[in-house]
Amino acid sequence: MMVRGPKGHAGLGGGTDLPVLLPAAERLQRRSERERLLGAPRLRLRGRDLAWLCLMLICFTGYAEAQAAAAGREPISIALLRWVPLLFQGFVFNIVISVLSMALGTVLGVVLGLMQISLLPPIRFSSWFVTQFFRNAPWLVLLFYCIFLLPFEIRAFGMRIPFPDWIKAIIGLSLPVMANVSEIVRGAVRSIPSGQWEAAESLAFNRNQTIWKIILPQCVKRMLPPWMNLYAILTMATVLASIVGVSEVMTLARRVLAAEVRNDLLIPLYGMILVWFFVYCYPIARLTQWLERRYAVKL
Amino acid sequence: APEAQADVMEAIKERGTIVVGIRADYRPYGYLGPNGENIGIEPTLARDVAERLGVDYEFVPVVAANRMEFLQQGRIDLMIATMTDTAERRRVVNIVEPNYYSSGTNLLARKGIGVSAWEDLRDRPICAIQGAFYNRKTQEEFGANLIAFTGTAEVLTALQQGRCQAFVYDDSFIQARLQEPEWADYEMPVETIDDAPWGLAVAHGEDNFYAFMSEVIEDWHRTGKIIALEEEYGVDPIPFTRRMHEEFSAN
Amino acid sequence: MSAAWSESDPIVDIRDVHKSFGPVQVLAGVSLSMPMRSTACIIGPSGSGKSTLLRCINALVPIEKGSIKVRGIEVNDPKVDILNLRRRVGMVFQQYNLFPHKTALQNVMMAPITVLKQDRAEVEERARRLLRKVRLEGKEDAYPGELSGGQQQRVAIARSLAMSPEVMLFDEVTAALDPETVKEVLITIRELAEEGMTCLLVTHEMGFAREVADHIYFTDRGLIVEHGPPKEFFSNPRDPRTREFLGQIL
Amino acid sequence: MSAAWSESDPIVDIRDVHKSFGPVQVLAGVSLSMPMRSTACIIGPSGSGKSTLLRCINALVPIEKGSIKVRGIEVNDPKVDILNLRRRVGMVFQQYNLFPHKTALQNVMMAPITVLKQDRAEVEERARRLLRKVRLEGKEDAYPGELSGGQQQRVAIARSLAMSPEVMLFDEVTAALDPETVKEVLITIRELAEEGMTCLLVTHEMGFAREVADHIYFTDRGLIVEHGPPKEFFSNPRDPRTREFLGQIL
Amino acid sequence: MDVIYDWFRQLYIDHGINLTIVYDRFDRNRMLGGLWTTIKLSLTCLALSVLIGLVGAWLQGARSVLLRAVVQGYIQFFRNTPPLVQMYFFFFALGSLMPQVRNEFGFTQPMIDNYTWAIISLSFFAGAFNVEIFRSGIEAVPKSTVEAAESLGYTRLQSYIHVVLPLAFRVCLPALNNNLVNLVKTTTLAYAIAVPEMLYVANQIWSDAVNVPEMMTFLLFAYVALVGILVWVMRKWEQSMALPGYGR
Ligand SMILES: Nc1ncnc2c1ncn2[C@@H]1O[C@H](COP(=O)(O)OP(=O)(O)OP(=O)(O)O)[C@@H](O)[C@H]1O
Ligand SMILES: Nc1ncnc2c1ncn2[C@@H]1O[C@H](COP(=O)(O)OP(=O)(O)OP(=O)(O)O)[C@@H](O)[C@H]1O
Ligand SMILES: [Mg+2]
Ligand SMILES: [Mg+2]
Repeated sequence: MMVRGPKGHAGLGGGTDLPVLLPAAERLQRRSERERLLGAPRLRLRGRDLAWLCLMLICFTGYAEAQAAAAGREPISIALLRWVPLLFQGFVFNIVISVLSMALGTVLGVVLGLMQISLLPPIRFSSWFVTQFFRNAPWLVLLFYCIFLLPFEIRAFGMRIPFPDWIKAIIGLSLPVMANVSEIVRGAVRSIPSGQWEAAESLAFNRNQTIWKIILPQCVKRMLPPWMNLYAILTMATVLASIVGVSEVMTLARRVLAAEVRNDLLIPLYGMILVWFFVYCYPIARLTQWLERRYAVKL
Repeated sequence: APEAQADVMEAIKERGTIVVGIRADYRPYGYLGPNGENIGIEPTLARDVAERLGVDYEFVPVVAANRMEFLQQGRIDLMIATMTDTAERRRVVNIVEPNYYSSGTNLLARKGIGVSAWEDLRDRPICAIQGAFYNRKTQEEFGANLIAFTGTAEVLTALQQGRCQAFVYDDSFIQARLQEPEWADYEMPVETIDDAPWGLAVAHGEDNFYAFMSEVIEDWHRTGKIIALEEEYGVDPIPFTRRMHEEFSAN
Repeated sequence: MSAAWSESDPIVDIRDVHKSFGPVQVLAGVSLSMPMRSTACIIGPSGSGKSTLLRCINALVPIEKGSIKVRGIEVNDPKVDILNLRRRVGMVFQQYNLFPHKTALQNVMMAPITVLKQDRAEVEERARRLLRKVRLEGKEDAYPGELSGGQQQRVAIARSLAMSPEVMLFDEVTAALDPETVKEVLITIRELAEEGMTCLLVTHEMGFAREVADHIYFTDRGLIVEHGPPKEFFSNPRDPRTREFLGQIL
Repeated sequence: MSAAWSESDPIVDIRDVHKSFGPVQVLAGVSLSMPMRSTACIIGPSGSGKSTLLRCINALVPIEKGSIKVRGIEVNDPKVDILNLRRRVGMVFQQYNLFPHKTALQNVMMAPITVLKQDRAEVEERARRLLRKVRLEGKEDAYPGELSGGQQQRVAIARSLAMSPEVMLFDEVTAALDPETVKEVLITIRELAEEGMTCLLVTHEMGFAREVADHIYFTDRGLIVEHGPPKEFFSNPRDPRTREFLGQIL
Repeated sequence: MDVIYDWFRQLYIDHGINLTIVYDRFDRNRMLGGLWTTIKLSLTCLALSVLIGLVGAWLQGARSVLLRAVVQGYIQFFRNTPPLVQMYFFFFALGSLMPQVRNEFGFTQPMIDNYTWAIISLSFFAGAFNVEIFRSGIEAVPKSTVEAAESLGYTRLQSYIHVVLPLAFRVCLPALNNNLVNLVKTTTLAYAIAVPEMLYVANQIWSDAVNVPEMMTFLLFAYVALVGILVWVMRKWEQSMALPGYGR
C-alpha cells in the first residue's frame, strides 16, 4: 500500500529499493484501483492477438505448402527464406522512414496546430490553409512532387552532396503527417472547457505557459489514440515511398514475386510482411495505451 | 531540365559512374537475383554500356510513374526499362534509334473458353497488367472488360481463381508459362499482334550520348549480343532480334 | 506602477461598466470603488451579473463601455501589461476550475513556480502551509477528481492565495463550505486584509457578508442598486428591491 | 414493486453502509431511515461523505458493506432493475452536471421523453412550467455554458423534478443560490413533500435545513454522529462534535 | 465543346501539357468512370466505417470479456497491418474460400467481386481507427455527466446515444475528420485488386500518354476537391455543434 512520509509525502525515502519508480508505481496502482471502481477494467491482451495471427498464417502456409508439394515445386518456406534478408532490409527502410517522418511531422504539426489557435488572424488563417492543403492532398502526389521540387544532389562549393531518395520520402511523408497532427492538436485544445483557460489566465500564466502547462497536458490523453492511428497509417503509407525510388518492403515483395514467377508465393509472402508490420506496430500500440492510462485525467 | 544542357557523357566520366534506370520486376528482362542484385537481359546490357565507357554502374529501379522524371531531372543518365517506343514518349525523352528489342501481345487463356480471335474478347473479363500499352486497345477495340493488376503473380492467381478468363500480356512471358506443367490447361489461342519495339532512352539534348548509345545498340545487334542474352536467360530469340542481327551484320 | 496612482487612491475603480452577451445585457452601468486594504461584498440575485463583473475586473472578458482601473491602470487598455496586472489580482472561481491533471499540492504550487519563477522548495513549503490553513492536510496528493466539492473549493482558494496578490476576487467562495470552514475562511480573509490585501467577494451568505465586509454592494439586473457599510445596509436598506431581497433570508 | 414493502415502511432504509476509495474510508457504517413523504437534511463538515452517501443511494457507486433499501428493494443487489429504481429516485448534483450540448429547456425535457417515453408536447409544457417555477423564464434556450452558477443549479433542479420521482436527493442544492431563490426552493420542496415526495437534502445552510427538514442528520468522518428533529437538534445538540460545529455558524 | 477539346489538344502541341482526359473521349470516359467509382467507394466506406466505429466503441464497453477481446483483436489486427496486404488477403485468400457462382460464360468464379472486397476491407480498416477515435472521445466525456444521465434512469444505450456520443463527437470530430479524409485517399489502394478508381485510371493514362505530372496534378485537384467537400460538410457540422463554454 501507499507509504506516506511524515509530511504526507508519498513514498520517497520509504526505504524501498526503487524509490525513483515509486511515484509512477503508486499512480498506476491508483489507476487500477480506479478502474476497478469504475467497473471498466482495461483489457490486457499481450501476445494473444499475435498468437492468433500466427496460427492463422501457419494454417494458411501449411495449406499452400501442401499444394506446392503436390505440384512438385520447391517448398514455399524455402523460397521465402531465401528472400528474407533482402526483404528485411526493405522493411528497415519502412521503419526508418516512418519514424523519422513521424518525428518531423509531429514537431511541425504541433507548431502548425498551435498556430491554428493563434490569436492573430493572419497566422490563424495561413496555418489553417496549409493544414487543409497538406491534409487533403493525396500522399502519393505529395511524394511525386518531391521528386520534382527536391534535387537529387546538392552542389555546393564544388562538391556534390547526394540528396538520397529516402530523405525525400521522409520529407514528402512528413507533410501530410504535419497537417494531420495540426488538426489533432487543434481539436484537442478546442475540447478543453474554457474554465481551464480562465483559471490559468487569472493566475497570470501567459499564453504559452497556459498552452504548454495547462491545456496540452490535459489534451495528451485524447490526442494519443488519433496520433497512434496516424502513425499506423503513416507506417502503412511508407509503401508509397517507392515512387521516389526507395526500395521498401512492398516494392521488394513485388520484385520478388516477379523474380520467382510463382503465384502461389503471393499470399505467404504478403502474409509474412503482414506479420512483420504487426510485430513492429503492436508493441507501439500497447505502449500508447499505457501512456494513455498514464496521462488519464479524471473528469 | 537545365541539367541536360551539360554533356552527360562528361558528367558520367567525371563521376566515374553511370546511373541506369532499369526494371526490377520483369523476369527475364530485369529482376532480382538470389542476393537481391539486379540481373536480367537489360542490366547486362547496362553493364556493357558502363564497360564501354570505362566507368562503374549504378542501377535505379524505376516504374512508369517516375522513370521519365528521373531521366529528365538527371537522377538517371540512361533508361533501359522495357519501355515501348511510342510517339508520346519520344516527346518527353530521347528514345535511341535503333530499337533494341520488341515484343508482341498475346493471350493466356484456359482451354475451351471459346476465344479464337481477338474480337472474341468482347465483354469478357480479361486480366492485364496495369500500365501496359496494349490495355487501351484491348478495351477500346476488342471491347474486353479489363481487370488490370499490378503484378503477374496477382494476375495469375486471379486467372486461376476464375476471376478472369484470359490474361493479355507479352507473348514471350506467356510462352514461358506454357512450358510449365501448372499451366497445362491453358493455351495461347490467338495470333500475336502489335509487334511493338522497345527503346532505351536518354534525356533530350544529350546528342553526344545519343549518338554513342545508337552505335552501342547497333553493335549489340551486329554482334548478336542480345540474342545471346535471350538464350542465356531462357527466351526463344524473337523474330525482331534475329532480323536486326541479320540486317546489321550484313553491312 | 502608474505614476499617477498613490496608495490613498482607490485600488479598484470601476466606472459605468457595460457588458452584453449578444442580446443579453448583463452589466448596465456598474460603478464601484475600493480603497486599499478594504473588503467589499457584492450580493444580489442569481444571474444579476456578479460573476461577470469579477471576470471583467480580471480582464477575462472585455467590456463594451466604461472603465475599470486597478491601481490606476486601465484594465481594458490593449497596451497594458495584462500579465503584470493579473499577477496582482487573484481570483477564485465559482466553479473552482482546478487543473484536473495536477494534484491539490501541484495546483497550488504551479503558478508561483511557472509565473513568478519562485524557488520550488520555498513554494512547496508555502503551498503546504496554505493547504493546512484551509484544513486540507492529508489531501495534498489527491487529484481534483478525488476531492469533495468543499475540498475543491478550498484548493482553489489556496491556489489563488499562493500568488500573494494585492487584490483578491472571490466568487461564492463559501458556497460549498460548511459553517466551520466558512468561519475559517472568514478569519483568513480578515488576516489577509490586515496584511494589506484588498478583497472583493461575491456571496449569498448574508451572515458571512456582514462579518467580513467593510462595504456591501447590492446588484440587480446589471446595476448596483444600493451600497453601504454592512450595519447600515442590513439594518436599514433604503431601496425597495433590497428590502425585498433581504426580507427573504431564512 | 416489492411485495414485502408497504407505504408505512421506510422508503429509504440504510443500514451500516461502508465505502472506501482505495485507502480513504469515506463511509464507516452509516444507518438512516426515512418514512414516506418526509424530508430529511444531512449536514456535516466538508469531506465527511455526504455526497458519497447520496450517490450510493442512487447506485452510482457500489458499497462495500451494509444495505441500502429503497421501497424495500436492495439497491446493491446485482439482479435488481436499476433503471426502474433510478426512475423513481431523482438526484440533483453538487456540480449540477448539466448536459452541455443541450439548452436549458432540452436538459429538462430529455429524460421524460427518452426514458419515460412521454409525449413531447406535454413534456415541453411541463418543462416550461418547471423552469418558470425556478424563475428561469427567458433562459429556456440558453446553453449551460451561457448560464450563471445559480441558473445552472436551478436547471438541474428542474431537470430532476421533470421526472416526477418518488424520492429526491438534493446535493447542496442551495449552494449557488441567493436567499430569494433559496426561499423559492424551500417552498417548492415543501409542496413536493405535500404531494407525496420524499426528499433527502445535503446542505450547509442551517437556516434552510431548519425550515425544510423533518429530521436532521449530522455526519462526521463517515459516521452519523447525531440526528433528531430540527428543533431539538439545533437547540439542544448532545454530541460535543455537533455542538462545536453548530457553534461556528455566523 | 469541340472548341475546348481543340484548345487542350493545342495546349499539348504547343506546351507539352497533355490533358488527354479532356480532349480524348476514351480517356475522358474512363476518368469519369474512375471518379464515379472513387465517389461511390468513398461514400460507402465512409458510412460503413463510421458505423463500425460506433458499434465497436459501444462494444468496447460491453460486459462480456470475450466480446471486448474480439473488438480489441479486430482493432489491433487492422490497425497494425498494411491495408494493401489486407486487401490482398481479403481478395485472394478469403475470396477464394468463398462459394463460387457460375457466370454467364458457363464458368465458375468467386461470389464476391473485387469492388465489394474493396468496400469490405477499406471499411474494416478505417473502422478500426474510428473505434479508437470514438473511444478517445467517449473517454473525454466527464464521468459526472454520464452519472447525471444514469441517475435520470437512462439505459446504457440511451445515455450512449443521447449524452455520451453527442459530446464525444465534439471532442473527436477533428480526429474523425482526419481519418475520413485519409479513408477517401486510401480508396486509391483498391487499384491493387483492380478496382477502376481514379488512381487506377490515372496510372493507365500516364502509362499511355506519358503525362505523369499532369495526371498527378489532376489527382491533386480532384482529391482536394472531393475531400474539400467532405471537409466542408464536416466543418459546418463541427461549427453547428460548437458549444458555449469550450475552448478559447
Ligand atoms: N473518487 C474518489 N477517490 C478518492 N477519494 C474520494 C473520491 N471521491 C471522494 N473522495 C473522498 O471522499 C471523501 C468524502 O467525499 P464527499 O464528496 O462525499 O464529501 P462531502 O461530504 O460531500 O463534502 P462536501 O461538503 O465538501 O461536498 C472526501 O474526503 C474525498 O476526498
Ligand atoms: N457566455 C455567456 N453567453 C450568454 N449569456 C451569458 C454568458 N455568461 C453569462 N451569461 C448571462 O449573464 C447573466 C449574468 O451571469 P453571471 O454569471 O454574471 O451571474 P451571477 O450574478 O454570477 O449569478 P449567480 O449568482 O447565479 O452565479 C446571466 O443571466 C447569464 O445567463
Ligand atoms: Mg456567479
Ligand atoms: Mg459534497
